[in-house]
Amino acid sequence: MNLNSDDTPISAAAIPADDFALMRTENLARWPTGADVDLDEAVEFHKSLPQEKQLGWVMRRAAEEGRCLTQPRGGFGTLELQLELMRALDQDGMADIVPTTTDSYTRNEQWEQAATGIEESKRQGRSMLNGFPMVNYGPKEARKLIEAINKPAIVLSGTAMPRLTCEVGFAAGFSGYLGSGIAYTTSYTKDTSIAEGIRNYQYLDRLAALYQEKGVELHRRQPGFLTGTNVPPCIAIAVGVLDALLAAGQGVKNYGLELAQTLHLIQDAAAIKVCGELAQEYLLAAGFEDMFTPVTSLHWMGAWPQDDAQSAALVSYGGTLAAVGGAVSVTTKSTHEAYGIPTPAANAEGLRTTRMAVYLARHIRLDDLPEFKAEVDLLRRETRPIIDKALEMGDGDAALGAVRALEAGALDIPWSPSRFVKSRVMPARDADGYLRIYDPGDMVFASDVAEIHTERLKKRAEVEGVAFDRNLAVKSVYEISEPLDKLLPFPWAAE
Amino acid sequence: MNLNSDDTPISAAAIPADDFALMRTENLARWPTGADVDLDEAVEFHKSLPQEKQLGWVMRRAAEEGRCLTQPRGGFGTLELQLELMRALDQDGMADIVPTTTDSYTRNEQWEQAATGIEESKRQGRSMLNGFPMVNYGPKEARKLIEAINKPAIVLSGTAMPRLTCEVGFAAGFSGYLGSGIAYTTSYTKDTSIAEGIRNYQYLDRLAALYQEKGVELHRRQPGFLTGTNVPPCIAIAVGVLDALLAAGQGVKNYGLELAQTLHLIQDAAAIKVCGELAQEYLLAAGFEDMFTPVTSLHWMGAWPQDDAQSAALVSYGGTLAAVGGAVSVTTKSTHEAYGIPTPAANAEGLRTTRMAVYLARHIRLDDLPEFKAEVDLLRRETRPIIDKALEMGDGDAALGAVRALEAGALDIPWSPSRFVKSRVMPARDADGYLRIYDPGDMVFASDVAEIHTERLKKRAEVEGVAFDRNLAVKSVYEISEPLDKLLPFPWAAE
Amino acid sequence: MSSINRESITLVTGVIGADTHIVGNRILSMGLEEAGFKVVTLGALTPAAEFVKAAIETAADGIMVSSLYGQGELDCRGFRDLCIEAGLDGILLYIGGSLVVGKQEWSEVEGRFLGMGFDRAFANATRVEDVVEALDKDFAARKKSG
Amino acid sequence: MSSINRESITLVTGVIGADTHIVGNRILSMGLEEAGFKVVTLGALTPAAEFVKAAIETAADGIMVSSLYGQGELDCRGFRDLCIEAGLDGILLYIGGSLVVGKQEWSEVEGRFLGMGFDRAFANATRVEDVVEALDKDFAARKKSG
Ligand code: B12
Ligand code: B12
Repeated sequence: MNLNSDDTPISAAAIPADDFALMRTENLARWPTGADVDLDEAVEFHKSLPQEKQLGWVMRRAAEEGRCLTQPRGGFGTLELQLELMRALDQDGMADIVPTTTDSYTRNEQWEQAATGIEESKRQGRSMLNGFPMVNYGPKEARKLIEAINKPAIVLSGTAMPRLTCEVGFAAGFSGYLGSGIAYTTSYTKDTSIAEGIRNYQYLDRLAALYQEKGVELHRRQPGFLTGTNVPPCIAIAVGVLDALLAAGQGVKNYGLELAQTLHLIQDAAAIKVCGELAQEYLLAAGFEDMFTPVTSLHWMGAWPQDDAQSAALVSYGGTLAAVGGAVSVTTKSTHEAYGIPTPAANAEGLRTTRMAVYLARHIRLDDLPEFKAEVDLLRRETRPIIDKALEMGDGDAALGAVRALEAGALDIPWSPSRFVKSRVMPARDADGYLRIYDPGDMVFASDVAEIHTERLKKRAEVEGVAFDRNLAVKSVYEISEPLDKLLPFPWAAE
Repeated sequence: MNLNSDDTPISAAAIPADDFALMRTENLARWPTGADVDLDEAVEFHKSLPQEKQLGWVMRRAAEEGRCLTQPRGGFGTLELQLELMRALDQDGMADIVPTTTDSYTRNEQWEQAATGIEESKRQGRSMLNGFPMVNYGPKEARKLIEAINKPAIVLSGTAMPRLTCEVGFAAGFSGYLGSGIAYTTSYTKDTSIAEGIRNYQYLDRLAALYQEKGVELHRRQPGFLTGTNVPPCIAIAVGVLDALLAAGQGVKNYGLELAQTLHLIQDAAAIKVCGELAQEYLLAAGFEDMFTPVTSLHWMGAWPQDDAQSAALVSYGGTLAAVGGAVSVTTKSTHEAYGIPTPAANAEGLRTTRMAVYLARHIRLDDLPEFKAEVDLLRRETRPIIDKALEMGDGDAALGAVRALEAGALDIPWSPSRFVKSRVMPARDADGYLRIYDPGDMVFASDVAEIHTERLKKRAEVEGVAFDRNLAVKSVYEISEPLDKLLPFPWAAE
Repeated sequence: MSSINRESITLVTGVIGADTHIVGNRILSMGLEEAGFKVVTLGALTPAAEFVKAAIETAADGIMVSSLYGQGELDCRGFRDLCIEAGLDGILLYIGGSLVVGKQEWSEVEGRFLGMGFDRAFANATRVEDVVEALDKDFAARKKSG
Repeated sequence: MSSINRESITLVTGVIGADTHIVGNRILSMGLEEAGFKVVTLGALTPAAEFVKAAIETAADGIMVSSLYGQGELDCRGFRDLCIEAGLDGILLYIGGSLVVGKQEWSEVEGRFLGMGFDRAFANATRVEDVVEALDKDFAARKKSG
């Protein structure tokens, strides 16, 4: 893979067609099922699908009609189990978008081990893998998944190495693909350089653009949740915009942006609005005039409570937040989240609870609320400088800028496992339930903006009678997972 | 019971002490356990309870501290089952207020039949009554319920005939009592005259005032849900204010007002605000300067969906609505609502889901939202004329006014079983999810106000492409109970 | 369906016992009337005996009993016997609503009420269209057999 | 507790296998440091062999293994043997996190990991205080016995 080793200087420019053809040949040769990828046949297949099974079309229609679609996560280790799961999510869960999550071996391109996992799963009659080994099954087998459902399907594969999986997924007929160079590399890897992660996703984006050139509009999506742990909206949006610029650079036209919920009704609505706005602002400024960037809201990505009843409120509120915020889709969890991968039934229930919550709140908008407007304003003032700084550090190139900004900590991700991220920034929840930044690390905020964060968090420390220190951040990691008698005890209990 | 027969002219004036003493003697003689009611002993018992087990104190503190307390409903047919239930609600459900719902025989003063129900329940080992037969057990046995829990307890008894049950309940140590003359008579009876119902609750209020005179502040509460079926906030509030005036007339100082949720975030918040406001406005105007009137929000009181997952969203959203609206407490339901009386476990889960939802939304207020302000304004303009008209028809007397206004239909209740209520008013949900009035019957609204209702509902008919007729009201009764594939189908399903 | 004349059929509706849940019963009554049946509405809180009395007075062809509050099982015991005693031998008896206390298996609940002599029992998500369909079927069958 | 000197104790922390869940492990590391222990942090995605290597290099007294992603059961097999082979015979081994795939009975899960040679296993709601308490107890016991 000499065309994209760490020696090649990184840039946001499109991979030239010839180079890409070469890269594809090399890539597809890495595992036998690569030989089954036939781009032209796949293009025909995608074109033969009814529109409502094409996620690119579905996302555009949802945005036009003001819908909030539902989508779960889900993957099991064998085709049979995965078929059953996807049918359950489609029918019992009424998912508007049906997922296939890949297993961790596939994510790490350990296909030999995935093969063992399939065998073990078949032998034991239960899934021994935490997802579907897409590459091992190859495009022909995986296409059965597409044929089994009446909705569009998306590949979910948290990895910095999506190259072969995306070839197989698209060839199978998946019309959506989640993942991006900056977000996934900073949250799923330790030793992978940001540049390498970006390159891998440039491959994926370039492939999506190739389908686009051939008349198939696939939906690409950026996983805004990053480490899932109290990521302040300004950081999530900044990364989302940079990842979007990278995808645009490869020719992608239909690019979703995800945002993990902070669980604050106003902050989440503000984040959804500003995310869509700034994505368009920076894309336009970079000359990308026709990129469609719908925003998806994600159910709470931090630690969940052990109590199913408590978790039900998080599931339901997750629908409320997405609907009120005007997200085009919501990605759901279940009451089993604290324990482990949900059963198909629990997963479907999470979808239905969310769907009902969306129904109930579908008319509510906060746009004219002064507190909302203030938060929107603050968020814009937080986010633009982060993006501007990164672009500046990259001499206008988003890829180079992202690498350098992360290295310097000018762009930082809380709780990241990556060696290439400073991860000094420390978020915490303030007294009004907003996610704020306790310690910006090396990120630079305007002094009045920084002042707001500090003041709000000091207020919390004061209200709770605790020290204004790092423990605020640690407590905020635990908070939502705490049992109710700690969160909201009977206020006047006898001693 | 000559002192309070239908011949006595009805009035909102306080029952004179002597008359009341006589009435009490007659009343207590109606069933053997009446002899066990010892007011002075009961007063001492209430005084001996820690403050946090006295609902009058707890409601005041909650209002001061801006809390939203949780309270379920619940009653089983034997003391043993009821003890177990209340402990579960207190401990597993973390209820801040623990209920005892009475059974329907008790509500109808059919104590012989209740006795059979107890026997049958014991024999079958499951509750054959839909609540706890408070009068049959009497104050001594019922006190065991108070001793079993660490929270204040409230009697819930949907009836127009609370006289003996309230004597027993207060004597047992219950510090809260739900029910009122107008609300319950119009929603729970067919042949009971409004005057008779009012008189019965004047007895109850007078009894509460007697405790107050002796230094025990009990919490009385008005059941604002009425028929529970799409009651527009203006009607619920008008009845609440009239009932509050009646209670104030007897000397009650601590009087809660309930409001059933419309399930519209903005309309419910507006209703909670206007309810508290108008109650104080009319009480002050009538010279009652120190009545405490906290507002309680009730989980959806209309028909529930059959699907537990869908119901979970109603439970959770019910907590959200109460918290955002600033209610002092929320009365909860469970995912079993469509099926029947919930098990203690399901009831406790409903409480916990609600509590978590309250926690998540505790910081959100909509007061500055223009749409909220407009709804508050509209609601005031709807409600004041209803109350003014009733008071006018009663020559300034709330009791007389209520009777006459209901008779004339100037005050009307949708879906009422009562012969004494016109029940011609027909509410329906508009295109934005607000509960509006399709047919006002004989109620008179200002023409601009009426115009708004009609216009909004016409808009819905237009949007849905259906006729602007009574079916809008019928559909609105079913709506929330409909399965999801009807409420929110995948929008672009294949034909 | 074509074979029966709904206008010639009188149905008595009401909510049995101490039950105030009138909403579903009223919607049912409205719907049956709209479908063309003659409907005699007794409303909420109707004792069993009143159903029978009204049925005799109006020469009714069927009685539509609603019960929602969970105590219907007690209220409905002996209902068929009351009808027979009053000479209403062949009268069609339907029951619908939330028939028992709590969440129970529907097939069992249904069996219990059929055992009490009801011709059909309906769970609480029942829509009026389905009731009309069942009535048409049952009256058509009676016409043939009778 | 008073009998042990936390500053003299070195603990190696890390997340085993292909697991990126670093949050709990980092909070744990921060908390152990604050409590006074010497902590060597290996971070996420750490192969079993690296734990052992680091423990040798730093003459560690204990290894604190985190596993969240459900495949810990596979990753941890033979961990104690690796330690013994490397001459770390008596080293204290703790494991914590979401140790298995899905919702399983904790006592069974715990048994499985103790069976693999871990001295203690901790479920995912564990707070740092409780870990510190257990460490103090275990090291105090070792001091006495050793
Ligand atoms: C609204 C409501 C009320 C209102 C009733 C207002 C009124 N006057 O009508 C109020 C708030 C006053 C109320 C009071 C009570 N309620 Co209530 N109520 C409900 C609720 C939420 C909806 C009922 C409703 O209106 N549904 C909408 C209509 C359109 O549907 P429907 O009634 O089922 O009718 C349809 C079908 O069933 C069918 N149908 C009905 N009757 C018949 C008859 C025939 C022959 C046929 C063929 C079909 C048929 O057609 C109808 C139209 O489609 C239900 C729970 C639920 N379902 O969500 C509880 C529920 C029925 N109530 C219940 C209880 C216990 C009570 C109380 C005892 C509560 C209390 N503890 O205070 C009191 C009863 C007092 C009394 N003496 O009756 C329980 C019954 C428990 C059980 N069966 O195990 C329920 C199930 C709630 C619960 N889970 O606890 N209630
Ligand atoms: C945040 C999170 C993520 C973040 C992680 C960010 C990061 N880099 O750290 C992101 C979004 C990236 C992520 C990814 C994935 N996740 Co994840 N994630 C979570 C989540 C929601 C919270 C975990 C957390 O941070 N908790 C908070 C910390 C403070 O608690 P903790 O980790 O439990 O640690 C405490 C204790 O356990 C204890 N402890 C921890 N380690 C040790 C060690 C010792 C020795 C001791 C004594 C104590 C101890 O002390 C800590 C501090 O109190 C959990 C579910 C949940 N719990 O709610 C799922 C969860 C752990 N994830 C899961 C899965 C499956 C994955 C993915 C495979 C998902 C996917 N399908 O894409 C990937 C994993 C990729 C990989 N290769 O690892 C599953 C695991 C399934 C299982 N065990 O059956 C869970 C349970 C969710 C679920 N229900 O499916 N995840």
